[in-house]
Amino acid sequence: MSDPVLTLDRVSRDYVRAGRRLAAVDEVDLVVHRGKTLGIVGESGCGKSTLARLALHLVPPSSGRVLREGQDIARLDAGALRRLRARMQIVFQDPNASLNPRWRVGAIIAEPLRAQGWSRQKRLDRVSEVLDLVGLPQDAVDRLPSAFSGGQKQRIGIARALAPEPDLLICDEAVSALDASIQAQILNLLTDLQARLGLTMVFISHNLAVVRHVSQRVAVMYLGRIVELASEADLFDRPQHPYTRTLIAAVPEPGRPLQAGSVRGEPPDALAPPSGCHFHPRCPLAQNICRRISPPLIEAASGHLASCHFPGASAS
Amino acid sequence: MVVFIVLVAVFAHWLAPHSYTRTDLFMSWSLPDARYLLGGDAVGRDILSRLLVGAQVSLTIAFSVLTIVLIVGTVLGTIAGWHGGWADGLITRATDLTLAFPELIIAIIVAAIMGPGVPAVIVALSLVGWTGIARIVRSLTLSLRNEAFVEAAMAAGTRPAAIIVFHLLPNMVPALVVRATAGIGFIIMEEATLSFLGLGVQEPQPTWGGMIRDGLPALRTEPWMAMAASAALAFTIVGFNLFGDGLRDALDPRGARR
Amino acid sequence: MSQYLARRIASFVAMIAVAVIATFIANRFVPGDPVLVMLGDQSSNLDLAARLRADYGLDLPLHEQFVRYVTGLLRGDLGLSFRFPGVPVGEVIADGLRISPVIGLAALVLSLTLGTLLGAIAAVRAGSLVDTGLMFVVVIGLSVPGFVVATGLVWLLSVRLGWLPVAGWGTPQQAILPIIVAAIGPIAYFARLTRTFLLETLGQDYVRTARAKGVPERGVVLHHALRNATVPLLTVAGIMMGGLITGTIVVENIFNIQGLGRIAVTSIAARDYPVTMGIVLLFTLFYGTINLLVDIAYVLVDPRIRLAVS
Amino acid sequence: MTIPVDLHEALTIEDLRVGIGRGRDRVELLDGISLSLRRGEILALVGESGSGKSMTALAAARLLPPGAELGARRLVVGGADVASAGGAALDRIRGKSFGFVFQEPMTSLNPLLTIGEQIAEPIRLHLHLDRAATRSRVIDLLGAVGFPAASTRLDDYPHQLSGGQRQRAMIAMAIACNPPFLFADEPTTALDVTTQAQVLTLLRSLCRERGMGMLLITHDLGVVSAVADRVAVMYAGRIVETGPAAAVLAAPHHPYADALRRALPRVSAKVARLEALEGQPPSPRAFPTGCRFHPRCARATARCRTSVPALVPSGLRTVACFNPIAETKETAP
Repeated sequence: MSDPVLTLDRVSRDYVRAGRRLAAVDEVDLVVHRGKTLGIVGESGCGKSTLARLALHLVPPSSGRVLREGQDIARLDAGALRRLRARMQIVFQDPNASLNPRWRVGAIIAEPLRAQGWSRQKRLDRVSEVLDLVGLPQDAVDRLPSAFSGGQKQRIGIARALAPEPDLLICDEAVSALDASIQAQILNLLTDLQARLGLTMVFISHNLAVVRHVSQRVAVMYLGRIVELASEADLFDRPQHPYTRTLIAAVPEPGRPLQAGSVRGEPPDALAPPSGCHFHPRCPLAQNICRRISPPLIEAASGHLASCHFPGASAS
Repeated sequence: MVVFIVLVAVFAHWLAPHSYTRTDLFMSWSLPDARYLLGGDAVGRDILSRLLVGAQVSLTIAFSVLTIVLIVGTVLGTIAGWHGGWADGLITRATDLTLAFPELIIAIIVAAIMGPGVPAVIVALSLVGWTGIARIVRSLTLSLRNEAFVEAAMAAGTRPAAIIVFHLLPNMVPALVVRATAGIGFIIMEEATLSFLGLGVQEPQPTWGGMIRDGLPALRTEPWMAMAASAALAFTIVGFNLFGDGLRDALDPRGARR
Repeated sequence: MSQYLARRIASFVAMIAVAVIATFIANRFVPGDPVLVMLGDQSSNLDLAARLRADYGLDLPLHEQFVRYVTGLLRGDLGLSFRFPGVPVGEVIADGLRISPVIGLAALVLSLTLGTLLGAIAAVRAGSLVDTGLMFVVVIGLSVPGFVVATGLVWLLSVRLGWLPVAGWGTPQQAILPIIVAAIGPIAYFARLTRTFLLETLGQDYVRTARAKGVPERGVVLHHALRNATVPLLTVAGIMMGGLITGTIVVENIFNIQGLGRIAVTSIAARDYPVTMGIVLLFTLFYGTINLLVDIAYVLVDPRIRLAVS
Repeated sequence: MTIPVDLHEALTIEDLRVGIGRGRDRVELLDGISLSLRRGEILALVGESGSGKSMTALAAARLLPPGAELGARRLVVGGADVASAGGAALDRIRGKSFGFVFQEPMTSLNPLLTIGEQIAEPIRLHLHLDRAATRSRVIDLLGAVGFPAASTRLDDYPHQLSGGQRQRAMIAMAIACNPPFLFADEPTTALDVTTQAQVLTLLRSLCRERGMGMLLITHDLGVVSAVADRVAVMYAGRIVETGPAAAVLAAPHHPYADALRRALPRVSAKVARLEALEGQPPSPRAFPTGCRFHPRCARATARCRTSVPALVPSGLRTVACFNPIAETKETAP
């Protein structure tokens, strides 16, 4: 469990909406280990995309530290930060929006290399390499993104991310905009690339099945907080937090009856989160203590963290 | 149409059969004939020559104003949209305040302070026009900076200045070109209105607006000058507006339905 | 909502303040000494000069002049005319005050009703011959300045056919052409925007929902699309006032009507700055008030603003 | 013209075709779609983007955008013949004989009208109730779709509601006149997974209680299994397989349906590697000849490239394939 590539140390990010403070990410502690994939799952508005931007220092934290191999990113000077950017890259959700429609594919993929000051010849060589890597034809370089299908555009986005040889790749809903058959192609590509290149990945998605498929460890977020963190098998087969159980039960899947009975209400307004445990108004297990005290994220079973006063308890 | 107008304006002095200032009292309010193809004005100057040179005056003013507002509007709009914070507040408030005044009122104040003339027209129209460009550029900057490809560029380590120049500006060009073409028609129209009211271009420089004003009292007997200048003005503005519409449809398939 | 209105009122006040300062500057920092102009051939009469200077407050320090100007404005006193020494601006423009609002408001009503109607017809029949024809006329109306249209109409209706008087003010016949000319630009502008916004709302998902509920086409257009198109239309209705003011000033000059616009232009020529600036202030006040009313109407129409948490 | 109508029939689509453009620009989006549903039955129409599944629902509801041309041998929705109806007749059918639930509850509700007004609109148009009766019916409807304290939410505007509540309001509007049939076009795609489960459960129980037939458009096989009795799988403007939902999802006969199932990651178990279907769905401008799936199909033969396989009944299923995966005859459940 050593060699952390990325560490989040009590990281928060606030926004001000209509004069009120909104904690998009609320004191999150997280460690991402080398060569592994950490999945982050949660519903819309839970803060998972903000977490991705914090990890890459695209937005600075309001408090707390983001450490890259033990070094606080916020303390790096502009040059060091730019050099670090080469080593941490992101794949976005919407392949249409994340590629500048007026740039040719070659220039798009070479952009991070240009920012690092690579020579023209080295850029061309590297672009050709990564095109092979993601399974795109070499003649793609001279075409515009509009000439490609959604799945191919996502390959271009992956090629751009891989071009500067990063060791950390963050995928923010990277397959959510794709059709089922294309989604499987891209998921396979990502897992293959990880194995070949020894990448460390953070895979963010609202889709539980996709997160389970690619991740070794999984964190569940609810209203800016991590409520459960465990290995993929532990989390999905032995969930400790009632919210995680609710989420898993709500996923419709062929050959599995839908268990909607256990789900109550909708995620509350993030501007006015409930007191204590944010989940208590929807929780079948909620007691008085849940309304008053926010449960810490502690070990509920071996290597299995949950933020619940009654982890593992069942509703019946 | 537009090409024709621009060519006429550029070669106005060369095309004009007579000097636009030469008076010939024998030709006062003369009917169109072989010498003065469109007749003469009150002091016997060749209407055709004055019309042609008037095109040059109008377009010179229009393009000067356009250049000024494009530069000022783009720079301020980009700063407001990208920087945000107090710079945005200041610039947005300035545009709102300018827009809070009717165009002609601004022109009247400027004309009153500077005295009527070409410089006053250019200042007044620039003062009015920069807000439109600044608003568009600001909102384009705001929406573009939230585009995933701009975020991708930031993640790639591209410097902000490079992001603005290589990512934002190229994506603004179509909207700005469309706006600028439509703007020319608008500026010509405003200039003509000011000149018509006597607040714009002054004698002896010919201007369509002024020719229409001078022709108005004689409308009953000698409608040539007012009619010819009206036609030239309408032709030019319609031309630029249709050109702008065409450009918009060509550059933005989404807005093709007008 | 109250926050939204407070912001609007604040910007209205700011606008008036800027107008007051701008007109003060224009009045005081113009080239030439107004007293010398007023004196004319009596320029050697120093007593008269001193008296005029005192009447106009020009002998006071600048900040006192400003205070005097502002307090005067608050009482409705726009100062004294230069061209007619000793005559209050209010008297010079009194006739104009009776005429210009009539032209402006009549043109406003005409452009709102006719503009909406023509735009709605074009949008509902988008792509048809009616639409193409209407939009062609609209482009002409937008492109051709009011005074050009006026020139043509005067030549045709007054000179050639003799139906309407060429100029002047007082009879209903004399009012017809000026009002039409002042309204043409705004009608075209409003028709075009109505068409654009209506087409946009007609393409919205909730219009499809209305159709799926069995709402008849008339109800879809009037109740769902046009009502929703009113929201963006309102925002431009305020801006359109600028065009109406321009139109009013222009027609008064074409038809030689002694309204505010005509007086403003002759005053500029006569370097009568207090009168010019008084009129500028009045137009600004009118324009600002209309825009404030539009902002309030906006709140009434759109619940998303009305019910926004503040 | 009178058409014999089966009282239990909720939807009959026969040989539905939709195309846009003329001459060389002509594009056929739907090619001979036939479907039928009985009252109380839920049929899921599943496929990837561009397969024509939403187009099928819009065409059957006569809500196609201008420019799209529709042709059908028979189009009966909720007992009403919509193929020949036009203008006022169509307005009397929509909202009364069928309701329609759209994908985006935010944009599909009018932002300037309260949800009470919007739900009351079809009642006013079709049932001609007075004010008080309309109001109490709207309150009943809001209660039926699971609005807590319905009478206090009547005057809320859409922007004051959560995503799930908006979709509930949309459903209340669609069922306001108690129609025998409901179209639901991706009704839960814009919702979070926990809200989706609630809305799906609601839709299913409404169909059961009211004997309402429902055509559910979705891209999600999980949603199909959660609510549908039967399923129809679409690919490139054609239906390739129909049958009981559970049976088709468990063992599809058409290679495309099978590939779709295999490409899906599961939340209940982890597989080492997904069996991805290579290539991508064709554009309507360039549909392949013969079976439109043949370029991506592992079982394709020469015949698939040249001739179009018809939908052939096989037990309770129909399959349009020359080389289906299993030929076993099924027995009725």
